[in-house]
Amino acid sequence: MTATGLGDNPQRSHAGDGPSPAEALRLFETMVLIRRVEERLRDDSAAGKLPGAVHLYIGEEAVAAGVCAHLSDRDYATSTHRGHGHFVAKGGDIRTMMAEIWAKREGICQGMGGSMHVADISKGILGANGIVGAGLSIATGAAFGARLDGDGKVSVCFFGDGASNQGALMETLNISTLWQLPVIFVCENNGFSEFTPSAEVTAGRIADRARAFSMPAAEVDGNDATDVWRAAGEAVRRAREGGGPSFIEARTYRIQGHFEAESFVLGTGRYRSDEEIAGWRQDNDPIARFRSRLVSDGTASAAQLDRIEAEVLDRVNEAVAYAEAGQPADPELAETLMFAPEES
Amino acid sequence: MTATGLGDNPQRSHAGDGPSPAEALRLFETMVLIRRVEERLRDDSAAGKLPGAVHLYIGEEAVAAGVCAHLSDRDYATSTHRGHGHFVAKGGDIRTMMAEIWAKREGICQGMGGSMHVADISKGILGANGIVGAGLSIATGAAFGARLDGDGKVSVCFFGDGASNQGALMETLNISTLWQLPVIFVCENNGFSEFTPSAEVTAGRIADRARAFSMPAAEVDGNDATDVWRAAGEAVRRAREGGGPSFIEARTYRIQGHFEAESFVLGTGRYRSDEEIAGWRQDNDPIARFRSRLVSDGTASAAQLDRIEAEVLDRVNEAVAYAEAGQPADPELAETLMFAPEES
Amino acid sequence: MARTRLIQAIHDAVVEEMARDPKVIVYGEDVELSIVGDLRGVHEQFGHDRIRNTPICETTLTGMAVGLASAGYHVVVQMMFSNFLYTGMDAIGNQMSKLRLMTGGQMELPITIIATIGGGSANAAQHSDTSYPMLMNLGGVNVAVPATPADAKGLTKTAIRSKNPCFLLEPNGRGGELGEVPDGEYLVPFGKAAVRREGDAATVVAIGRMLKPALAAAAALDAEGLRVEVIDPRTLVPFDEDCVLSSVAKTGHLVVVDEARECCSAASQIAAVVAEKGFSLLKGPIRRVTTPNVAIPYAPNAEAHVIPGEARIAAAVRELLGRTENHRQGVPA
Amino acid sequence: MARTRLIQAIHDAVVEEMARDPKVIVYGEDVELSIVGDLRGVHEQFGHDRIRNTPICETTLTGMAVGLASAGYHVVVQMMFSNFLYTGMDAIGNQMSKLRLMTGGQMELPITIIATIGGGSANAAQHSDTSYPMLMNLGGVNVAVPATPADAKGLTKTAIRSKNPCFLLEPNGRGGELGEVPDGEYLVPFGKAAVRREGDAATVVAIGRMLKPALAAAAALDAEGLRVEVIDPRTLVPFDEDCVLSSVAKTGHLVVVDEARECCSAASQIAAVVAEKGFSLLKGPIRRVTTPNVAIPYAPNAEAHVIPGEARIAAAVRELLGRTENHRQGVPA
Ligand SMILES: Cc1ncc(C[n+]2csc(CCOP(=O)(O)OP(=O)(O)O)c2C)c(N)n1
Ligand SMILES: Cc1ncc(C[n+]2csc(CCOP(=O)(O)OP(=O)(O)O)c2C)c(N)n1
Ligand SMILES: [Mg+2]
Ligand SMILES: [Mg+2]
Repeated sequence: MTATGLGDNPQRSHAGDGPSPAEALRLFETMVLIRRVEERLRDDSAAGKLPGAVHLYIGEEAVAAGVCAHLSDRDYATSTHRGHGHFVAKGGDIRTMMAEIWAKREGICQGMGGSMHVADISKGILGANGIVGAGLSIATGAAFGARLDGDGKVSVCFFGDGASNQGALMETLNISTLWQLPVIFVCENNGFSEFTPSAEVTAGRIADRARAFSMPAAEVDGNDATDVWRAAGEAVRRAREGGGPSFIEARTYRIQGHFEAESFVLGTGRYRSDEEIAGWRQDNDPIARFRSRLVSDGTASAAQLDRIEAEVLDRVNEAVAYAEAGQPADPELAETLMFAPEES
Repeated sequence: MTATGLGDNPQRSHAGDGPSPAEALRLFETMVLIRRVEERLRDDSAAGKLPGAVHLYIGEEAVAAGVCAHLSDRDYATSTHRGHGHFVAKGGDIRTMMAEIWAKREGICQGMGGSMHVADISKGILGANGIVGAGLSIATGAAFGARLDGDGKVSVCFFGDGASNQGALMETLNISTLWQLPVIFVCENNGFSEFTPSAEVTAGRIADRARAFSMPAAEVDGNDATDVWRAAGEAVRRAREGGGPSFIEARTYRIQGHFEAESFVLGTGRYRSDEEIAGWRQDNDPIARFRSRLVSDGTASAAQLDRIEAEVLDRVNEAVAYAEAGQPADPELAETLMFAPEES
Repeated sequence: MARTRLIQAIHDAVVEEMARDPKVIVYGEDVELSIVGDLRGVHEQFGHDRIRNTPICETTLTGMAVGLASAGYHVVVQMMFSNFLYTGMDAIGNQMSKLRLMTGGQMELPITIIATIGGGSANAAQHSDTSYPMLMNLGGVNVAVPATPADAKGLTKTAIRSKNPCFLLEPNGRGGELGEVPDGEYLVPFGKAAVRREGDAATVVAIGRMLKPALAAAAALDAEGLRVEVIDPRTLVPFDEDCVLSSVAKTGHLVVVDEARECCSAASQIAAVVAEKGFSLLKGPIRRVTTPNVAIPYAPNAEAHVIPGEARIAAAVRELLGRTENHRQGVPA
Repeated sequence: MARTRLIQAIHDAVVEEMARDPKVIVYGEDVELSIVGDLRGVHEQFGHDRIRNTPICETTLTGMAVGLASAGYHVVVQMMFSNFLYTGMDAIGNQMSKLRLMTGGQMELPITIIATIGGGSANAAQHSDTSYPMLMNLGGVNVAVPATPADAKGLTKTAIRSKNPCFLLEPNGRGGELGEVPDGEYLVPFGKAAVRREGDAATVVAIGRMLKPALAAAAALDAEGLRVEVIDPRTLVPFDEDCVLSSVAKTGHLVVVDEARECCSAASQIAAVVAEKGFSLLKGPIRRVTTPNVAIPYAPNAEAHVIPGEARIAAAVRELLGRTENHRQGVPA
């Protein structure tokens, strides 16, 4: 874990129960679904089939999956430029997501947003966002709405270690504490902001920033799906019960480059070693770890899990076929879609 | 201290020596000078003689005086909308400051800035500032310059409890820690942001925000000049020696309204009781407290201190006379002064 | 009809809309007692869930509005001085003006942001900007600039009922001015200018705080035999091009008065629209009377020098029509 | 002369200025390896005190520049995409553009901010803005918009030697384009436009990324017998009014091509200046070819539709000169 620059072992957030077998299988399926989506996007991007940049979530799947397992469509989530995983885990449709990234009319945003901005408001997915840190205040605002509604909804903000240096973090920690808003701050500490190692630009322990507001803050192994699941479960429960905001720092690692054009852009530039990446890939893959635990503790057989993986791959292939067959975006849409039609 | 919303007694920052007798007398003089300046501005504002709004520092003098006692003209300081005290304590000339507030050509900013923007770059006074929290990054940038110069200069940022909720605070705590910048963050917690009590808008202990970065942070009685002086001395020494940034939260109380038009603006609106103000004025006046300590510990006689007070009052009267006799600002100056002339 | 102060008109509009729609939520720094004064006392009627003081953190205030609006509320944010829009600019420039398109029309963002614009009170450069050009260029937000209490009320109500981000920019220092406000439900539509004075010699478009000196200039010019038509656009986005173009069709001359700095001002925008769509109507150059490209100085004499006033407006019209000041003196007042 | 990429030209300018003046300090997010690529490797030459990766905190990056400049340094901040200027807008709008006047001329603020502008790369709305109108309206900052590698170098060097805040806005997606850059010390003055192509039928002012399609349109129109003059303003603040006005004196027609959104765009500003100072020179309306008032869409076809390109520019010129497309087909290519 040295690459995260945080050194010591994350403390366990909670000793409570893990997911039930059914929940565990859903968690596994979600992680695999994200992985297959991202691998396909990686390949299609390399093949030049996607118009814009894609920022992939490979290796970080346990975070989105473990947190969103506790959410329903009524709950809100804000995401980042690296947002496919959150979209998928929060229940977004991978066909319309793929169509969006392919810039098609059938895209969830009609091709107007693209990879960095997949959103499905009907599912509470308030959007991937191209502005680092922007989700913090949006999630807090949605949490304010949830509190006003008073019906136990919660709002989750996913953001990176890099984003945690935006002052918006402190501002939203402050206001959500004061107003006891049902918001869960999930910092995905994947070791890097673009090509800069976290330790170079992030002082102290990120979770301490929340503790300064006496906000409950857990530091978890973000590659351990169960660990994330537990910490998130506790935070979501607290928020639903009116107990206010919580903070989770999930320590993980970005396996892919910052974005898929990275090696082209970087040329000979280097900011981490191939061994470091290989180490994480081999020893700390969140899906492999979870899979072997499921098998070893008897939750599922290898064959069962293979079947899930195969099904998931079919769904991804189908989604890509759907996207590929879609219509090009309406080029004139922007001129009519900027403003919502007013009543009367 | 209930009005600050922070409840418990501030902890003493350091048990080291207090100021020498000569230093103590200068401290006293500075505080009295600020008080007389502010009282005169209060009266001239009430009499309708000043064009713009004035935000007064009465009751908070020990903070500026105690901190700036450790600074020389080479050091930098940024200030707030409530900036006369910092200007005076940092060695600014009260004649040109008064002329500025009177909108005169002789003003330190030629009448272009006014009360909220008094600045004297030659004295390292980088300016009072009308944007709450803006000084945080400016002071940090100046500290970066000081570190590059490598000659032991420091930079002080004065800001309010209200400003401590601007995200810029966390951003500058982070970067100054990472880069070990010689900056001292001085939070003047005077209990209010405009008409809002601090506790309503400020969660947790403000100094804890710095502690989250392992930054040395002291909470001092801001109405005890010696206490402030000690904590600032330690912080300035650390910064000069390359020990990086420090944080001081000075708890004090704003005796005057947010600005001098407050009672006109507020009408019947109330956000604190007259008794609360009277209590602070009577029992906790930083000047009265310091004065009686000077007399009781034999540093000075009452007559000596009276003489200082009388001299100071003369200087203030003289400064106002200077301002009043000044020329109106050049109305066309703005059109020529926006850009510095380029070389060649 | 009742004579009402401008800030009271905004207050009444907000109170009426809060009463009409429980989804209207108001917040801002110190908004309960409120230095600006437009929302004073509203919290006593509606309580802290509906209107609330916030910490000082403009970045979050504008950003939260996006989230709260996404959650189905109509958000009213009082930002005090429009200079603080710079501080909260991220969510304005990158989020609320863009997200509806970016989500393919999924998001509705009923957000009303209230702030004051303009100088004239010796508040100096950091409290005196007229910042609508920056907002107008974003493409995704409406901008209203009421100049009278009636419009302040009617435009505020329209903004709060809108499904889109709207900026309601109050004229700084004019909050106490009185004007007739129609009784009962009163809405002013966006995109409809008001002809404040009719005339045929020249068209003067005067924005927000500039209406008052423009009307004074028109009165002075009237005494010289020049009848100018004074148009108050009331909203800059959407903008009533037809009203201005048909006035220019009548007068052949256009002066645009704008307190914003000259470069990329609303005045420049309006001039460009007329130079493009109304060129054949013009008998002479389009004159803009604006604040020069400077920070607003503190000293009242310097401030008065840079902010357009009656004299500069009248001079621009005279110059356009080939009249000299001497000429003026020849006319009995 | 050497054929050089645009980002390399900026790189060379920064390196030369850093070598010349030890007070030049560079910082920015991820600036050492640098996604934009213009400053890649500079840290190897100058070390971490002179060029340094910062945390992601635009508010502080622009604000620190004010403090560091006050401490006697020339600060170069690389902000990547100009959309992030919104995030760091407070110190731009409230501090660096105002403090020199506000301190009565005491402060000198030698700050150069580098960012990319414009779309065309399917980066979608939050990475494609052309945000100079907002900067131009501030009144206190210079704005340079190099369109060629030579200008990129020469304007960057001038910016870094300036005593005032300067924005150096690189054309997004054009960093790899090659052009001749004069050897040795090469500075391009601010406020001097370049006539990129001479002609007498119409004046086309094309800003930044728009130069390329404007030149392509000019070539196409040439084949139809229309010689248009293409002007590259190079800096928008200061702006070379004389160059444009004397061209319009020759051609009588003006088209302004601007990738910024139409409302309060640089195009509107230039149109307003000419409608005011060059009205008598005009034989017809001033046409602006701009991005409509929309957020930039992601889909490349939709993006191409809203961003001005060769076809729209050529059509605007033809329309202005009363030529039809049919007319064009009559002309042998
Ligand atoms: C306001 C803003 N500043 C800078 C960027 C450029 N940028 C995009 S992603 C990124 C790094 C983000 O790091 P982190 O938050 O850790 O997320 P990660 O990419 O590691 O998932 C940066 C600097 C941006 N998109 N928005
Ligand atoms: C960015 C910004 N937001 C809001 C304001 C309006 N305002 C001026 S002073 C003030 C309260 C500041 O409180 P604090 O920082 O505690 O300083 P104090 O007045 O108590 O000295 C506010 C909200 C401002 N000037 N700038
Ligand atoms: Mg990261
Ligand atoms: Mg305070």
